[in-house]
Amino acid sequence: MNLKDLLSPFFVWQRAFEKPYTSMRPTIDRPGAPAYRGFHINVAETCVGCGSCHTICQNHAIDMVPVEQFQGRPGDSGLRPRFDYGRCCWCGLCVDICTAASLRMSNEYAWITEDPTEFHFTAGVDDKAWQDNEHGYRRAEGYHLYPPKRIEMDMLSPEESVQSFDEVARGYNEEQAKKEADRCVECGICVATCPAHMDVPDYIHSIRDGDYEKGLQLMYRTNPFPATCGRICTRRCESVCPVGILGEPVAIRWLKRFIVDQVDAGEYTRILNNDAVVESGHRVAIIGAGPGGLSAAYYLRQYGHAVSVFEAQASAGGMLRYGVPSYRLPDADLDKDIEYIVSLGVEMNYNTRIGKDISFEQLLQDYDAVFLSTGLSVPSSMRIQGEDHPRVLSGLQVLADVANGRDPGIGRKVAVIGGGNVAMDASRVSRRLGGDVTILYRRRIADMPADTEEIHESQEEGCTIVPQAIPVEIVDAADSSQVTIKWGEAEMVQDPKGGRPRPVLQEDRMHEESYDCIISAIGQGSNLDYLSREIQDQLAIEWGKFSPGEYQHTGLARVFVGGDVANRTADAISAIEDGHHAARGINRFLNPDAYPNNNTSPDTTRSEGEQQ
Amino acid sequence: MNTVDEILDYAIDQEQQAADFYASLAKRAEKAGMKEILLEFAEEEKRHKERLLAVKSGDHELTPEQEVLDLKISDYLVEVDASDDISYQDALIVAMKRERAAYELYSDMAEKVPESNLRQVFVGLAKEEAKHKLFFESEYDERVLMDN
Amino acid sequence: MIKSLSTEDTLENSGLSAEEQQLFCNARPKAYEPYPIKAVEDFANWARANSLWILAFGTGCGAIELRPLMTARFDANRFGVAGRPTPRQSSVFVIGGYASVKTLKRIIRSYEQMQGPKFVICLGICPVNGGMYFDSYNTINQFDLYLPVDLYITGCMPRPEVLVAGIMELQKKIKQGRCDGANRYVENFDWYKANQKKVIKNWDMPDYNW
Amino acid sequence: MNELTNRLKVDFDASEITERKPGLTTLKVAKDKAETLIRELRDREGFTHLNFMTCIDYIEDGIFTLVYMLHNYEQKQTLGIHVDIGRDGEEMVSIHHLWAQAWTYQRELREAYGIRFPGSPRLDEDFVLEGWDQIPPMRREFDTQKFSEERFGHREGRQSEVPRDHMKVTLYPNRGGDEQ
Amino acid sequence: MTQSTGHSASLDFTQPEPVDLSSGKYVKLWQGPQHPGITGNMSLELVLDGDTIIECKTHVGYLHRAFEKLMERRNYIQNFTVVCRIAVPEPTFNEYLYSAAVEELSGIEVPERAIWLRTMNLELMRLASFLMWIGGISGAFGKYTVPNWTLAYRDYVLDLFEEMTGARIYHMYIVPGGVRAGMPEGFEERARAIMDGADKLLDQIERVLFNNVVFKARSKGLGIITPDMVDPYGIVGPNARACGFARDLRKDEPYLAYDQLDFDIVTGNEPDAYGRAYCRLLETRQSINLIRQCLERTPTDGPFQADMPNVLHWKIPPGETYVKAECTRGEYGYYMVSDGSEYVRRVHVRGPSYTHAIAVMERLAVGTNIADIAGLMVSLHTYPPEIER
Repeated sequence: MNLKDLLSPFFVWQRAFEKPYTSMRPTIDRPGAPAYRGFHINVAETCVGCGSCHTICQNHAIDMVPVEQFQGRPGDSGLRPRFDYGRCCWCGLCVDICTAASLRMSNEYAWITEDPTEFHFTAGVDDKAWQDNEHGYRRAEGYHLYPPKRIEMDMLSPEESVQSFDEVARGYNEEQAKKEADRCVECGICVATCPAHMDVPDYIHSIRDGDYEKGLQLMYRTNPFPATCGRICTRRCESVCPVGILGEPVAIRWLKRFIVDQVDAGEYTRILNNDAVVESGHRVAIIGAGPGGLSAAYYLRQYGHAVSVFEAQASAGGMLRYGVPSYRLPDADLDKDIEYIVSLGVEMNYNTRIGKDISFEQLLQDYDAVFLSTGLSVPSSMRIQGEDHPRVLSGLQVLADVANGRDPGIGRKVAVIGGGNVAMDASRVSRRLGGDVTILYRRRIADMPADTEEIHESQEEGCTIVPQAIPVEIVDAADSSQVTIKWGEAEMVQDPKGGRPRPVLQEDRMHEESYDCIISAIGQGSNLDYLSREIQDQLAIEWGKFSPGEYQHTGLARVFVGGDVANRTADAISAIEDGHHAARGINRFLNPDAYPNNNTSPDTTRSEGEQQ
Repeated sequence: MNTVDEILDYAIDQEQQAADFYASLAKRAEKAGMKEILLEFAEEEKRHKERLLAVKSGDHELTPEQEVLDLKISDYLVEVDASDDISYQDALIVAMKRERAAYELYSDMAEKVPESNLRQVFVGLAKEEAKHKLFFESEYDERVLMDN
Repeated sequence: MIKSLSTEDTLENSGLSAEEQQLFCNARPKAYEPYPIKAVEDFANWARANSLWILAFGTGCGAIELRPLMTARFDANRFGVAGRPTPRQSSVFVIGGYASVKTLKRIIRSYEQMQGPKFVICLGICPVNGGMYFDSYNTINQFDLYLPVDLYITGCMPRPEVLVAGIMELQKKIKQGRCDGANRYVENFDWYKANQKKVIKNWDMPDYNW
Repeated sequence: MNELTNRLKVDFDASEITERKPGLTTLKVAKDKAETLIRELRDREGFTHLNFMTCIDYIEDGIFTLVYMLHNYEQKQTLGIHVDIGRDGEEMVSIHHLWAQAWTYQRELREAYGIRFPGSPRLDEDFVLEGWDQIPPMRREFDTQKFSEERFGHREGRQSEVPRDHMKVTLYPNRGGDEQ
Repeated sequence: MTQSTGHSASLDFTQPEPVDLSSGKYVKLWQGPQHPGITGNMSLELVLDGDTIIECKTHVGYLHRAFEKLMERRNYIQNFTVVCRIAVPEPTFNEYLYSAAVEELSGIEVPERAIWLRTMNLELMRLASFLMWIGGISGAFGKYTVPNWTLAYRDYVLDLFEEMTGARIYHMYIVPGGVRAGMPEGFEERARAIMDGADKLLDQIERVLFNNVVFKARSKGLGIITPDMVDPYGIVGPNARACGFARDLRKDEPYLAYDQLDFDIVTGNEPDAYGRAYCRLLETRQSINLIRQCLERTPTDGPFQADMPNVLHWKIPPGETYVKAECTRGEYGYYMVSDGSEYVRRVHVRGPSYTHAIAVMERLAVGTNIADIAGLMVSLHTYPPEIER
C-alpha cells in the first residue's frame, strides 16, 4: 500500500466539475433516434394486404383483419395487419418484407396502460398518435429479403427470331425455374385475380419441391390448358403480384409453362388419374372447340357427362390455333393440351357448322344441355373510304392463313393498323414472312391494349410503331400492286368527363404512304347468325355479346354460354374459366337433387349480377 | 324562323324525328341485341328534346360560349345505310353522322342570321348538337375502337 | 371466473412437513383498509407515491434497462425511486419481461414477502401475451393470472425513458388511490393460488409467505 | 489433420470423416470407442479444449447423435466427434473425468433429452427445469407450442384471416379449384 | 506466448462428498436468485463454516426460455430476431454468430462493407459490455461511484447503437446476408467523440478504482485460477488471458475484418480477481482503439447485403458448422446443423459462462469468504442466460 493508492479514491471529486450525465427531462428530451424501431405505421391505402408481414412474424404478433373500406379493391386482399403489442418484438422484419413498402415504424416508444388487453391496433386504420410520425425505421435502400428482379428468360435474339416461326421464349431450365419460384411470397392475391382462380402459389411451391407431377395436378384443377396458358396467357395475376410493386412480379406464366414442359404428354393419364369418372348418362353439346368449349368439355367429363363438341374448322383450338402464331404457341404444345382433353372421351365433330350442317334447335332436342362458345370471329371494319380495296387484308385472315400453311400474300412493305395483340401478331408474322412492317396506332404506345412484352418484342424485331396515327382514307396507289393510305396525326386530348385521353385528328398534319398491303387489325366481333331471331331474343344479347348469369346460364333453359362471346375481357384464360364454370353450372342443372339451392335456371339470369 | 321560339320548336321537332327514326329502326332491327340499343338511342334523343323543351320554358339556358370537344371521328367515316341488319358500329356511325349534320346546319344558320340574339341561339344549339355528337363519338371511341 | 375469497381463515400450507409449517405464518393475507379520513389517506398515498422502492430482482432481460434507470443518466432517485435488496423494504416489483416457471415461483415468494401497499409493473411484451416466447414450454404467457399487475409498459425492451414515464404514471395512479393490485390479490386469493399451482408443479413452499 | 484422421480411421474405425471447413472436421465413431478416442485425443493429440458437448435428435432414424467438439489450440483445429446412440433409454459413457465442465453438459443432456451417463455426478439433479412433469423437452416429439397453449394459455382477442381464403370467400365463393 | 499446458492428469474433478449439515456446525445459505450480489438471475447454494464457504453449488435455469427448442420451430430469418435475446449485454455476438453460421452453411458471401460494419458493431458491443462489467466489479466490492460513471457512459455507446441499428438493446442489425443499414450521416464524428470520452473515463477509472487500496486489498488473491486449470476447466477469454494464455480468437482464427486490424493480445500474469479486472480494463482500451480503426476503414458505399434468396421459404443445404467469436467473456460459439429443410435441425449455443459459472465457480468459491463471493462471481464475468439459453 502506498500513498497514491490511499489518495486515489479522492480523485472522484474531479468529476464534480464535469458536465453532468443526467438527462433533465428524460421523457421529453429524448425522442427515439431517427431510425428507431418504434411503433408501427402502415399506409393503409398503399398496403395490399398480402400478409407477408403476418407470415414472417415469428412471434405471431400480426393478425390480418378485414377492413371495410378496402374490400374488393383489385389486387388487394381487403385485409390489413393488426398488431399485438403483447407479442411484437420490434424486430422490423415485417417492414423489411413488406411488398408494398407501406409498412414502416415511427420513433415513438411509449405506451403505458393498466389494461393488458389494450395492446392491439390495426396500423393505419385505428387512429394512433404516431401515424404521421416522419421518423422511424424503414427499409434501407438496397436491402431486400427476397430477390426483387426476376430471372431472365432465354429468348431468341430478334435477328434470329424473325428468320423462322420457332418459339421465341425458350423456357426456363430447372435452376432458373427454382430460383424464380423462390421469389413467390405465397400471398394468393393472384388466385383471386386470375379469372380461372388457379392455385398459383401451390404450383409454384411444387416447383420449389421439384414435384412437377403435383404441379400439373394442381393446374388441371382449374385449367386444362396449362401448356397454352404457360405461353400466351394475358397473366393478370402478374399485374397484381405484390412482388411486382417494388420489383418485378413473379414470372407466373413462365413457371406454369416450366411445369408442363417437365411432364411428358404420355404421363398425363397416369398423373391426372381421370379414370375414376362415373358416367352420369347425361349428354352435353358444345359449340366451338376453342379454349372455352374444350375447358367445358374437360370439366364436364370430370363430372361424368358425355360431351360432343361441334367445330366449324378442321381442327380444334379456335383462336389459339388460328389466331395465335406458332412462335408464341407452337402447335405441338397446343396439341398437348387438346389431345389430353379429347383423350378423355370427348366426341369431336370437325367441319360441322351449326346452322348449316346441323341446326341449333336440333342440338337442343338431342342433348340435355348446350354450351355455346363460338368466340369472336368477324374482323371489325374501320368504316373508312376505300376499305374494301383488295390490298387491305384482315389481321385474323393473315394469321389463319399462316396457321393453315397458306401464303397470305402480304408483299414486302406492310402497314398494320391497330394496337392489340392481333395487330402485334400480324406484324410479327409479317416480319417473318419477309415484310417491312409499320404499325399505325391511333393512340399512344402506352395506351396499346397489347401486352407490353409483345409491343417491345415486335419493336425489337424491327416493326416500326407510329403512334397517334389515325387512318382517314385508303386509295389506289400509282403502282397497281400497291395501296395508299392517308392518315393524320392525332393529339391526345383529355376528356373533361374523365377516362383515358382521346385522340383528336389534326387535319393540318396529314400523311400519305403506299404499301404492298394494309393489314387491318382493329378488333373482332361475334357472328351469331346461326341462332334464330327468337332464340337470340331469349338468350339476352347485349352489344353483340351474351351476358350470362352466375353459372354462365342464359335466359333459355339448358343453354349455357362462355368464352369471348360472353365476356368483356376476351382472352383465353377467361374463356377457360367460363368453360369450367359453365361445366359447374351444367352439372348443377343436371343434378338438381344434389344442389337444392340451384341457381342455374333462367329466372336467375342477371339477377346475380354480371360476371366480372 | 325569325323568333327564338320558332327556332327552338324546329330543333325540338328535329329531335323528335330522330327519336322516331331510331324507334322505327329498332322495330325492324334483326341483329341480336340491336333493338335495345336503338331504343336506347331513341331515349337519348328524347332526353335531348326534353332539354330543349326546358330551354324553351326558361328552366334551362343554352351555353353558346361553352367549348365542346370535337373528336372528329365521324368526319372521315363512310356513310352507312340504316338497314334492318344494322350493327352496333353502324348504328353509332349513323347517329354520329346525324348529329354532325345537325351541328353543321345550326352552325351555318348562325353565320347567316344577322341578329345577334338569334345567332346566339343557333350557336347554342350547335354546341348542343356538338355535345350529342361527342356522346356518340366517345361511345364509338370507347366500344368500337376499344382495341385500337 | 374469479372465485370470491373463501370463508376459511387459515391456510393448510399443504405439502410442507409439520415442522416446516411452524416456520410460516399460517394466516391468509389481509386486505389493506384505507384510512377512514380521506385527507389522511390522500396524504399517505402522496407519501407512498414519492418513495417507490424497487425490489432488486432482475427477473428477466428487463433488468438491463433498470440499471441505466438507477444510475446517473436517468437518475430515478430524483423521483423517489430507489433500489432495495430485500422484499421487506420494497414497495414496487418490476417484472423484467418474461418469467420462467422457475423464476415465477421466486417472484411469488418475493411478492408475498413485500409489505403493503405494494405495486407491480410489468415491463415488455412477454408478461402481456407471451411475447417472443409465446410458444416456449418454460415461460408463462399472461403474468396477471398469477399476480395482480398495476401497470404495463410495452416495448422490447422498454427504454429507460419510458420506464421513467411509467413510474410517473404509477405515481399518478397511487395518488389517485387506484393502485389496488395487492387488495385484488387478497380478494381473489384462491383464484391466484389455483393459477399458480397449475403451472408450478413442485409446490414445496408455503401457500402464503407473510 | 489428414494424417490424424487416417490414423483414427484405422485405430478407431472412424467413419464419415468430413472436413466441414478449414479447421473443422467431423467424424463418427462407435459408442464403445468414443471415450478412449476422446481421451487419446486429449492426452496425445493436443485436443485439450472441450468446446461443448451436445446432442442432435434424429427422431426419424430413432437415434440421438451426441456431438463432442474438441479443439486443439496449437494446430487451431477443431474436431467434432459424432456418436450415435438409440433414442430409447440408451446410456452413454460419461466423460466427466476428462473435463471439469463435462458433467454439467451431461446433466443438461439428461434433462433435455433423457440420456443417461452412468457415474456422472449430480446427474439427476434439476439443471434448468424445476418440477418438470413431461417428456424431456428437447426431444423432437415434444410439442412446445401445444404445451404452452395448454398450460399457460394465451390472451384472447386475436383472430386472423388468410388473405387467399378471405378473398375466395368474399370475392369468388363458387369458383376456383375446390369444388369438383 | 501460446502456452499449452497439455492436460494435467493430476487434477481431480470428482465432486466432494456432501457436507453433513445435521452436525449443526455448518450452515446452508442460499444466495439468489433475488440477491443484489448475484450477476443476472441465478443462485448459489452455499455451505458455510463460519464465514468461509466450504461447498458451493450453482443453480441456473431461472432464465431458461428454451431458445434451442424455439429455433427448431422458426425458419432461418425468423431465428435471427430470437438469437439476440440469448445474451442481453452482448446480443450482437449472437446475431453475428448465428448469421455467420447460416451464411457458412448456405454459401453466402457477405460484402466487404457489411464485414466492416459487423466488426465495428462487435467491438462497440464489447466496449458497452466491458463498461457495464467494470461498473459491476466496482459495485461488487462496495464502490458505487464507478457504476454510475460506466453505466451512464455505456448509455452513450447505446446511443450510437440506437442511431445505427434502430434499437438500444436488441439491435437485430446483423442479419444473415449482411447488415440492415449503412452508417448514418455524421455517425463517425459522434462515435469518435464518444471514444475520446471513453478513453478519458477509463483513465479516471484506473486511477480511482484500480489504485484504490480497498479494491486492491479485497480483489488481490481472490479466486486464483492456476494455469493448469485452464484447459481442464475450459476457461477462455480474459479469465485465461489473465493467467498468461495468449489466446484470442480474433488473432488466432481471425474472423470478419480482424486480420486487417492492428492490435495485440492482452495478457496478464495475476490470475486473481484483480488481474482479471485489469486485463479487462486493457481490453476495453483495446476495443476503443479497434473501433477507431473501424471508423476509419469502414467503406461508406457499396452493398451491405449479399444477394439473398426469398427468406420466407429459405432452405439451407444439409451440413453442420461451428462458428465462434471472441466476446468479452471468451469463446462464444454457435454449432448449427441443417438438414436441408426450412427449419434448422439443431443449434447449440456455447457460452463461456457455462463453465465459468458452474465448474470454475464451484471450485473457486470453496475457501472464499462469504463477503467476497459477489466479487468473485463478477470477476469471472458470468452471465446466466448463455448457460441455460
